[in-house]
Amino acid sequence: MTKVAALPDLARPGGGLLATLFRFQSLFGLVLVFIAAVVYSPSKNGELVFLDSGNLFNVVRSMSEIGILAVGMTLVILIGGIDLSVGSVLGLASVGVAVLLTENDLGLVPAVALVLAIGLGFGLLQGFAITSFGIQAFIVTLAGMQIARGLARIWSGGQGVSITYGEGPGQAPETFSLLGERTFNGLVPIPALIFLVVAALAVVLLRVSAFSRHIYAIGGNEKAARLSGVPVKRVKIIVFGLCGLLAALAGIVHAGQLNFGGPNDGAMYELDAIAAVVIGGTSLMGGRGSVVGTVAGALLVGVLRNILGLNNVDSNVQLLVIGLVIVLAAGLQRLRPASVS
Amino acid sequence: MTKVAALPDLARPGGGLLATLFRFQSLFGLVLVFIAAVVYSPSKNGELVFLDSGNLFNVVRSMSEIGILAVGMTLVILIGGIDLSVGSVLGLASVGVAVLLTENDLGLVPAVALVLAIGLGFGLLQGFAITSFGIQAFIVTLAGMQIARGLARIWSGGQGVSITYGEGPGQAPETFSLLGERTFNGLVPIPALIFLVVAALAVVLLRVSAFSRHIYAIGGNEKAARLSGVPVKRVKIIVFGLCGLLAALAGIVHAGQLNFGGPNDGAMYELDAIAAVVIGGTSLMGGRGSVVGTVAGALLVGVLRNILGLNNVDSNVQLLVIGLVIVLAAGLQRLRPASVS
Amino acid sequence: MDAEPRSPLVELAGVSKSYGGVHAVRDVDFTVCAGEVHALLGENGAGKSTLMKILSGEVGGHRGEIRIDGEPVRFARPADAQRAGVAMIHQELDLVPALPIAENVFLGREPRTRFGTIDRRRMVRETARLLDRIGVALDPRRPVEELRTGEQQLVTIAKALSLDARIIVMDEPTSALSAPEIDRLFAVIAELRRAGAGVVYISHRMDEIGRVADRATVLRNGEVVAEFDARAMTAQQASEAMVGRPVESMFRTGDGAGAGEELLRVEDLVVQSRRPGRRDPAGISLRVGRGEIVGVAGLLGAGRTELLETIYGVGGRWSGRILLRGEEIRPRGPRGALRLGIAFVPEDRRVAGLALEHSVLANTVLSIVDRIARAGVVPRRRERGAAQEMVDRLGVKLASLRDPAGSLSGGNQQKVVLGRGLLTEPALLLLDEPTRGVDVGAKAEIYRLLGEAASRGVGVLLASSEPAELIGVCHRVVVLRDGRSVRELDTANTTEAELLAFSMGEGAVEDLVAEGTS
Amino acid sequence: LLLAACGTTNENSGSGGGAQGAPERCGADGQYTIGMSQANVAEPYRQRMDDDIRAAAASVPQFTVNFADAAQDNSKQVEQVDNFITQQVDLLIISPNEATPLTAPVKRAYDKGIPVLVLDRKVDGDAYTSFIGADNVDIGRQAGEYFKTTLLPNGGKIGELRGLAGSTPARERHDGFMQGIQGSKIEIVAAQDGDWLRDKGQQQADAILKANPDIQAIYSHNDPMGEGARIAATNAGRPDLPITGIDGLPIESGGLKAVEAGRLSATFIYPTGGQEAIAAAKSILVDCRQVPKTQTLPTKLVTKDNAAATYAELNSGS
Ligand SMILES: Nc1ncnc2c1ncn2[C@@H]1O[C@H](COP(=O)(O)OP(=O)(O)OP(=O)(O)O)[C@@H](O)[C@H]1O
Ligand SMILES: Nc1ncnc2c1ncn2[C@@H]1O[C@H](COP(=O)(O)OP(=O)(O)OP(=O)(O)O)[C@@H](O)[C@H]1O
Ligand SMILES: [Mg+2]
Ligand SMILES: [Mg+2]
Repeated sequence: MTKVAALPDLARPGGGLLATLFRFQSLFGLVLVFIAAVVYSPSKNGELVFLDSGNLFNVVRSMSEIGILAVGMTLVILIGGIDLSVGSVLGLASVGVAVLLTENDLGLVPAVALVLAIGLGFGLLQGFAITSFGIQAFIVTLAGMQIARGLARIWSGGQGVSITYGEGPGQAPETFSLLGERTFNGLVPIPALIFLVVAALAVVLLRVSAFSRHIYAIGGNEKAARLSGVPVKRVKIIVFGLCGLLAALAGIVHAGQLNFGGPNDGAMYELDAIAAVVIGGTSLMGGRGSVVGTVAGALLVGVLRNILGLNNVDSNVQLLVIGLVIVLAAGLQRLRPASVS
Repeated sequence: MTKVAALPDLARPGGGLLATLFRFQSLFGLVLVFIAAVVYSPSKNGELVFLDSGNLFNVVRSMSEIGILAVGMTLVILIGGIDLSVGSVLGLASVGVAVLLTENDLGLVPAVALVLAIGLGFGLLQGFAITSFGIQAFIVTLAGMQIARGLARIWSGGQGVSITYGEGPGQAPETFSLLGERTFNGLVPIPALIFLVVAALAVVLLRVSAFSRHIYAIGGNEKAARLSGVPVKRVKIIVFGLCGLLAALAGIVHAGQLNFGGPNDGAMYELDAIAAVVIGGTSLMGGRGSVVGTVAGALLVGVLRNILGLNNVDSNVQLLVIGLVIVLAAGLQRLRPASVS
Repeated sequence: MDAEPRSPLVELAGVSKSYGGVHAVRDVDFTVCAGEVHALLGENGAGKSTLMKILSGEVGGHRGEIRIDGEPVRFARPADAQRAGVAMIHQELDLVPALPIAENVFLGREPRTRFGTIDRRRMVRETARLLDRIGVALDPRRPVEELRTGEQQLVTIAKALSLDARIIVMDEPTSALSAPEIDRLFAVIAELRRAGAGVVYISHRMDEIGRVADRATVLRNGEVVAEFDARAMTAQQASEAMVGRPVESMFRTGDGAGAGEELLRVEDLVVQSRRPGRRDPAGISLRVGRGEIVGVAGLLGAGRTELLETIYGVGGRWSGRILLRGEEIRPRGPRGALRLGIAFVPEDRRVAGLALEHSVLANTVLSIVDRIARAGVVPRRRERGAAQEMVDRLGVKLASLRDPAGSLSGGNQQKVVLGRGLLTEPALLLLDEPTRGVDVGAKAEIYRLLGEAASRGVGVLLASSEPAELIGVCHRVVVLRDGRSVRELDTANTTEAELLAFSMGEGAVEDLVAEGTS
Repeated sequence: LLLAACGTTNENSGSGGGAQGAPERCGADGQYTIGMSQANVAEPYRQRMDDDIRAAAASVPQFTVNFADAAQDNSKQVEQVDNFITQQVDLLIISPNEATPLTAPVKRAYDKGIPVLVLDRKVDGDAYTSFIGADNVDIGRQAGEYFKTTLLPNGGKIGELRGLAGSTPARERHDGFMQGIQGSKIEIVAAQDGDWLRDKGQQQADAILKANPDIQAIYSHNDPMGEGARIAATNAGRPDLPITGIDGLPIESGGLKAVEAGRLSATFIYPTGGQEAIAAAKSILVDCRQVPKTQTLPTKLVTKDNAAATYAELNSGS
């Protein structure tokens, strides 16, 4: 007991090194995959291509959109929900910001704010439908996925919207193109930075806020939460709102990276995001999980894709490998010392 | 009370007509959508196009693959699981049967049997991974979805496999092309027939078998079911196996209708199948639902798509309408007299 | 005790509530005064919980008036009631499994730091204080899911206390507790009463009522049928009011012939505990004969549940020998156990016993559907017949076999789980707290059924926290302490006090002996 | 009144005979409903095809065009053709998702006397009125020749960004390219599937460039993936890496603009055939004339020199 008390945040009673390790199994998995990537990295001029800092940041950048989605998805899954609409909302937001910046000639701040508000609103609306009519999140957001996609296509007129930069009418402010750039000596891609900042905020939110306790409680035992005076409906609606907001943010990042608003973009991203969350050790039943795990889960998938790509592995074989690794990662999670069944 | 007892299978205590109606809310929804379809049907030569018998059977045919998938999905969802791999398995099976019949010149029976066995095996394997390693079904089948897709592409050599009929080498037996035909005076499409037979079998299975009692019990309270002597693992594995088997059957039907094995076919079908199940009133939490509801749910979506198509509604608007109707249908389901919370 | 009951704190006037056609509560008047413990009695399904859920804002849509301090109130949600000073300890332990004890206790009312973040340290400190007050040594940071039922019950009590409420409703707070914890709880209740709080106390343990309550109100079918001075009331009176007819002796009336040939023998069974810090026990040895009812006594966490689970093949790792009819067995899961003729009624019926949304029918026949099936097809008539017969035999109160199990009262739910076990026609019946939350009438009914089963040659192993039950029902009682069998007692010449003393430890026995001789 | 619709081309000797695929009515004073079944409007190229048809049809007052989208689903497209048959459209235009699966329903329509114009991807057999489309193998070959003669006359290592695995154009554009570079010293050292998508193209190009920093050009199966590759190349410090695409859509976000802006070195027009389809429909329905069985549309190499002019030209018509 006393020993346990000395390690309040890492170990659980009954734990020890092994438990700690499994508690953060996705980090562990990430390390494993990372090591494998180093081992199998092709080398150029005697240097491991994988470990090249440019490449490492590419990995983070390539997962930044999925990562941002996955952070929001973590919250939703923690309350025992799911959000299938995030991919489509990403597409909608990318179209939105592109259209607003170019065709409507809005300034950067109003355009971004408006698009974020749309994402937030879309999420809140979904949350409202879920809580007020008691419809399952899977269904509401499945419908939301179609609706957001339809809206994106209607808004864009079907074709993608190119973003060109400049001062003239129909041109977006140069600042927006920063999303495609790198900072700190051209090393760190801005989207990667945004992802990490979002993740860090979420980690802090989930550690210190009362709101986070309510999130975990709802996922763990909704009835108990309600009886304890947790405003269950409100928390749920807000969580779906946050998820929509983050999806919109991801869409903005997407548009900024590609200089393009794609109405059909983001398809299947929801599944990647969910995979990252689950690999990260968050239970789909709600009530257990962490953003740290999610970030590790997203990076794990990113590293995996990267190393397979670097080795020029056939895309079909890539599908197989990634599928198997997802199962392994999830299986690893189950190896942790048996808890009460 | 006595009245309730007289309607043991239809009504719940406290119910009556209203409860019965809501118990079969998807049938009710189907009737509503059907009436709407009649009202909004365009007419040709003074006849309602929608009610044309050819058109009605088209609706059933067009939903037959989704319907077959949805029947298997109903079982999986009843045990509280989910199977995201069915669409890919459909694609894999369609490729499989096409390759076996043409390139490998297998006979009809061995080819079909082998493909069904592959589907069954794939499902069993997923069920095994889920039960033995305790990984969530969502994750295992998400991986399964990727793996089956990869296998389909590898097996097909990277592109669709056309099926031509005849006696020669590389040609499939004519019988297989029956899947694209209609019977009973050229009225009833064979795939529709297969779908309805599969559904009928499933309805009977879920009504009378001890196995079905186990399925419902697992979905209702897995721990209680285990303690009551239900062979939980075995039932689960079999259910996933059946779902894979039905996905393979749907793939065979798919290939037969199109004379084509498409490695990319079936994408997103899993979501359509899940939507049909949920619209049909089966709870994603498991333990509650019926195949009758699922069939009605599938037909509801089919009718909706058909009438939107007949009215030449813009495809983007179709997305919106179908999304909203899914939510409405699911919402309707919640209006039923409150049950135990 | 000190003051006389003072002014009414809470008044319920003409409160009614019905579910569909069922009148759960009908025109009830009920008052609680400051500094008073008011017991609420009644059979399972009498409406006790419903009435109190109305008071605590959990159940709405009722008729009638609630007044607090004379002011009419209407609570839309539990939080409103809490703000008005009403706290409720629920019969079903509504806790969040993954969260630590401290966070469960303060859920919805988390203390904040200056920065608006949650003040974990304070939460842990105050929880520790609360737990200490009710006399449990639990680390407030441990997740609730690691706790056993009894410990969880203590946590819900701590949670209710943390509200500093003026009106505390305790809905069967002791159903999973054993004597020392109950004593502790009663001390806390006494404290509360002294501090001027009003307590509503619901229990099916008649012996507790006289010890703790001032007044007792009896509900039957949702209506108030009697009110007693709790101290003057006899268990017999209360039982009769509850049931509505004279009740004969509670306990088994069978001849008590006792052991036939040996059915079960357990030798040096050591279950590897999943909890650290518990010393490895020397092991459990016991035997059960055909037609014998053997009790398993022990305090919270003594290992009773573990023992039964191990025999049923669902426990953890273990060593030792288990022999059934003289042959060594290694039970592997419920199916194997059932095949051997072992049936098990688990401790927590909501988590491990029932699919609450499913019909009573489905729940009752679950263990035998594959047995009665022909070629995989369940004959409906047979299925219904079996369920109906069992429901009739156990006197389960319901409108139809199609009722969802969750709509039954707690006691009736328990009977359904028991019925499922009995339907398998077991040779050995393992019962873990089978009368937890079961009313006196139904208890008597269950005891009679156990007696009947025993007289048919079934061996029964009954784990219970109620000394009266163990003494009254069993032929012999095995006392467990820290995972060891420390004593075997013949109930014919053992008192409840002795049983308790052995459960608590050697020191306690000596005290008792000393008391007895002095 | 009825015209035989087959046997009019040099490539396919007509065999249908009878009234198959011939319109039941024609003439300038009628009103005609045309059904347009699109494989997947989520692809910019196909969206543009619909738009071209819409624009061209706007100038034919007798025409109403109904659009349907199969969202890349063979079954759904079959269903749509059936719907159009049920609606008894006067003419069917179809851009099939895959050839074989759509062969039967197209034949059903054709046998019912509905003229069928097949765009972009030919169905099997000859139960259709006319095929209008470009040749993906030929485009791939021209791209290959452009690499061989212009971009890398001395040979070199290149990367390839492929379309969706398992799709016909991805294979044809690859096969054609291999024919085009035959005999040169050009070597494809890395090939990845970009699924026709811009973001996927960027990701795959990232990896290709990391693993093979020495590649001298990228051949992309379409323009959007090429655009993605450009971003990757810029990030990798290779802003001048030659990248070619295919499609050359004359829209704001299309390949022509990308070539004009220098993001793509070249692209190859893959004409949608939308205008030509409406012209053919007009011949059949309004003018009661026959149309050739096959109309192969020419491709065109677009480089910085002619990008702007081509853009203007393609957007001037109707
Ligand atoms: N949510 C509900 N839906 C339908 N009926 C209900 C519901 N809750 C309670 N009932 C019914 O109301 C009646 C009173 O139940 P209640 O739980 O109040 O009994 P109780 O006196 O607390 O019994 P126990 O001693 O078993 O806990 C019972 O007949 C029960 O079936
Ligand atoms: N899954 C578990 N996690 C943590 N501790 C456990 C677990 N299972 C058993 N224990 C511990 O093992 C001991 C024996 O528990 P068991 O439940 O068998 O006792 P019991 O006599 O039935 O008590 P109770 O009154 O709580 O039912 C206790 O200390 C208990 O806390
Ligand atoms: Mg109660
Ligand atoms: Mg116990």
